[in-house]
Amino acid sequence: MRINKCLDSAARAVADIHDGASVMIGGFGEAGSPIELIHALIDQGAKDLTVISNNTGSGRVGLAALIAAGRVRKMICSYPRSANSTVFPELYRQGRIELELTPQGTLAERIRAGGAGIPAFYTAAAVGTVLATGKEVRRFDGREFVLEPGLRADFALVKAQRGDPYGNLVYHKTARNFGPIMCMAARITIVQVSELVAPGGLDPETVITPGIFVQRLVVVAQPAQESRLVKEGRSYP
Amino acid sequence: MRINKCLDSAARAVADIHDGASVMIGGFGEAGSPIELIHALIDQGAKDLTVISNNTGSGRVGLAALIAAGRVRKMICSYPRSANSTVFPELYRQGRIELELTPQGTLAERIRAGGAGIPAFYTAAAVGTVLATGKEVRRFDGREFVLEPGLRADFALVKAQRGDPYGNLVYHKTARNFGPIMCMAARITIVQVSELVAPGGLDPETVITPGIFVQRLVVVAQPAQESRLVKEGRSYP
Amino acid sequence: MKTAPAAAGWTREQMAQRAAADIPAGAYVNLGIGIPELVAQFTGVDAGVIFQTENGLLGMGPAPAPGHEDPELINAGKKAVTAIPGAAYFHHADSFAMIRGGHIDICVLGAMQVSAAGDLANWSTGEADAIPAVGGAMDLVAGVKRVFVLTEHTTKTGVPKIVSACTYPLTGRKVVDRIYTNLAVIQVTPAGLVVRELAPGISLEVLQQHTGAPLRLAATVPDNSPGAAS
Amino acid sequence: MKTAPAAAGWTREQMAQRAAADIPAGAYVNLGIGIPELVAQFTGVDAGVIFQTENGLLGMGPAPAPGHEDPELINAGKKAVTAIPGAAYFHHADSFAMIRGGHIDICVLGAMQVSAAGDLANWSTGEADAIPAVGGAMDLVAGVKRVFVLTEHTTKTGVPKIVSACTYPLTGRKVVDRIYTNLAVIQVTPAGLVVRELAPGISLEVLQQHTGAPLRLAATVPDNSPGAAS
Repeated sequence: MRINKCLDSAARAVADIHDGASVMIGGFGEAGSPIELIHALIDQGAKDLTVISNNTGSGRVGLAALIAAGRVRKMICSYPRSANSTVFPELYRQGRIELELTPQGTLAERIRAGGAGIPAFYTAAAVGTVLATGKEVRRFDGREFVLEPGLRADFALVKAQRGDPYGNLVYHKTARNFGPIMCMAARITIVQVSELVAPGGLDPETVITPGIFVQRLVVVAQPAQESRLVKEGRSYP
Repeated sequence: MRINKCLDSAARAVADIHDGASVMIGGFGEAGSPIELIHALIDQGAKDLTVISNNTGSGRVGLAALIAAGRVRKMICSYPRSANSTVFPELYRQGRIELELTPQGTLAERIRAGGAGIPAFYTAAAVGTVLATGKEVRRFDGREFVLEPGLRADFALVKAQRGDPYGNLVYHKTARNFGPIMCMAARITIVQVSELVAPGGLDPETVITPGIFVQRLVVVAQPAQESRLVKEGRSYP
Repeated sequence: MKTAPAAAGWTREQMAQRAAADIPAGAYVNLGIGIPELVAQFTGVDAGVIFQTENGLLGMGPAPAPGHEDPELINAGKKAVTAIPGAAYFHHADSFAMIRGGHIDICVLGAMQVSAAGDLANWSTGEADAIPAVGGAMDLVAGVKRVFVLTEHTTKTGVPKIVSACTYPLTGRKVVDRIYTNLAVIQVTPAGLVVRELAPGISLEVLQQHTGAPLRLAATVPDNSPGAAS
Repeated sequence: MKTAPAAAGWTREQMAQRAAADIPAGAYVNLGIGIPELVAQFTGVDAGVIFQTENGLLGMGPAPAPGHEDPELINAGKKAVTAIPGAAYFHHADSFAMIRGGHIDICVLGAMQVSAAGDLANWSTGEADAIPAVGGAMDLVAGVKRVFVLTEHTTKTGVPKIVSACTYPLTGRKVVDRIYTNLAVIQVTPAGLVVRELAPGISLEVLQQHTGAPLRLAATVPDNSPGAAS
């Protein structure tokens, strides 16, 4: 009867992601990108997705493959182009994918606010730029700020280093990035970990994501490295 | 030339706290209360302080002693009464100290917002209650929220478990409470640690407060336990 | 059948047990100070329930053995507690992100008054010389998915705590889902208060006499009368 | 003295070194992608300077030795880096709390255009088929205490990057403090652009020819002429 959030496959973990769902996908470039969960989502077939992720992937694997498969209706991100990123730019120029561009810190804070029950907050980022177009501007202490809404999603796909059956997580170096806040902001958070430990196997002082923010856990012991797959010219499926 | 934020005494660390300063003081009850820094502040003599702290101390030591010494003009807190708390209630009934009562989660988020450069945010806490009186109420997705301002301070006094010369900190169990966010929200953050380690002595994956948020560090190897002092009937000075 | 202030019903432990029985496996639960703390005796990690305390701990365990208290491992009532294997510590803003963000499934709180609409008053008498102290109550009722109130049915002097409209300052409007008292289990519904269960020996009439708002009986109510098979 | 597109001045390394010299001990610094990355070669932890990278690391060290790269220890430009002893990792919201909250002392950024008022454009050409990508630039210029721009003085085709008013979409208004180019060090002041230093062999006249906004010389400017004692 104890809580155990582990599932035996990525396929089962993503089985109920529905057409039209909003999906947060962790990672900054390849660091922290849950590539096996993304591939399971490609296999699963859900379409018309709104994907919230800092980048748009590279090559034709992982997030780029999901976009290439035509499953993503809209991207909410801060940096949709990078080295080896061709899939998104092509579809975008063809008008086949929508883009909501958000400054990176605003994106992170919107996700954190969504997870923290804050419907909106003010930030100075983007004031006086085209990215503030149409947004409420308000003055505090003589300085201008824009109102930004919190961001939630139906699902989050996140990669972590180690987890326990309650969903407690620790991450690896700069692969932490958007993981902890996306875990907070989704209705169903699905995490792939390289290693599973028993409850008590993580020092409670060092847990980065408390288990309450995680609904499903899958072990992927040897996650693929996106940049290596890209180098090898691989594509998924 | 490397950064070293350590000072050799609590007295030196608090020397420039000026009359009229706003001071955040960490702790939830006695857990995390920086009692030696507070006593150094009593010795130092600054008055007309605005103190931001969840409680108002107990007995006649620590925060309660600072209040008893007549140095605090105003308290911003969520829970100004507790077991063995008599100093604040007496002064409050006599009209000799001001109180800004804030729900605990709103207090925490206001401090975090202050530290994160967010001038204001919306929360549902206190909607429809007297604590929302005079506050802007706004509807998002059909639900009412109140606007709350971020909170910053001139100084923060915080207790942590271990630190390094760069100011990186880890805490002890539930003594963490307001420490990490107060470190972020003050112009000058002063921390007492039980133990000092060399740079690299803390695992970078487990640092709770990155050193950038800390300006001064003092080692207090054996901090006093407030409840024991209260039990012994001690008062400061 | 008794009618007057002497109506006894369930003990505090039985009240807590009754509330615990309604907490499903998988739930994350925050327990208020007082009678709600007793709930932890009747459910917990083995039943798939994890307790959060808003001062920064998910996976709160029972009180430590005497002599093993750590003054820096406490609950929101500032009492010494323990941490279960699989616990996590975090700071106050993260803790209330959990609460405000709707991640806690149930909180069990004490009450000074609950109204028929589910308004809760549990933080201040509003008297001029009272020291107002709200703590995390307003954040909890605004953020937690379901709010259970666990309280004696009346004050010590027999004044109803369940009322048509609260006279004390509110903690939150329309926030209470269910009320567990020594006399009954009552559901707050859009159509008013519905009695789901009566303590042994307590009739609806007696309950109504001790209640300041109209009650009606649910379609099915378990038979808790003293003579019923248990 | 040369006048035309051939004005050379400082090398990229010298530009970075010149900017590094203005970073005081105790500073927390964020370095943008491109020439700004070179600044780390001329200052660092031994000079009391700590680098932050917005993807979640305070205490960024130099690139690892070949073969020791960790694809999950990277900087904002997605290049492999190392962490110094005394580093700390954190998530993106905490990282931008650091940036937005005014805790970073200096950021050094590249530029497409800088205006006389200190407006910066460094994220988009605004062309119809360009893929707009802003990253953390808008958060950095809004939150960091002082913004240094480190850039070639003109585009490859000799078009001035320092202009009266930016024609590209802005990253932020009135955000730049100082501009380090291959030709000069220029301070943005309320009264316009003030030249604090000229690269060897560059006169104010030549500099002005390559600049799209009026310049004036600071009261004291170090003598960097080729013949001067060094």
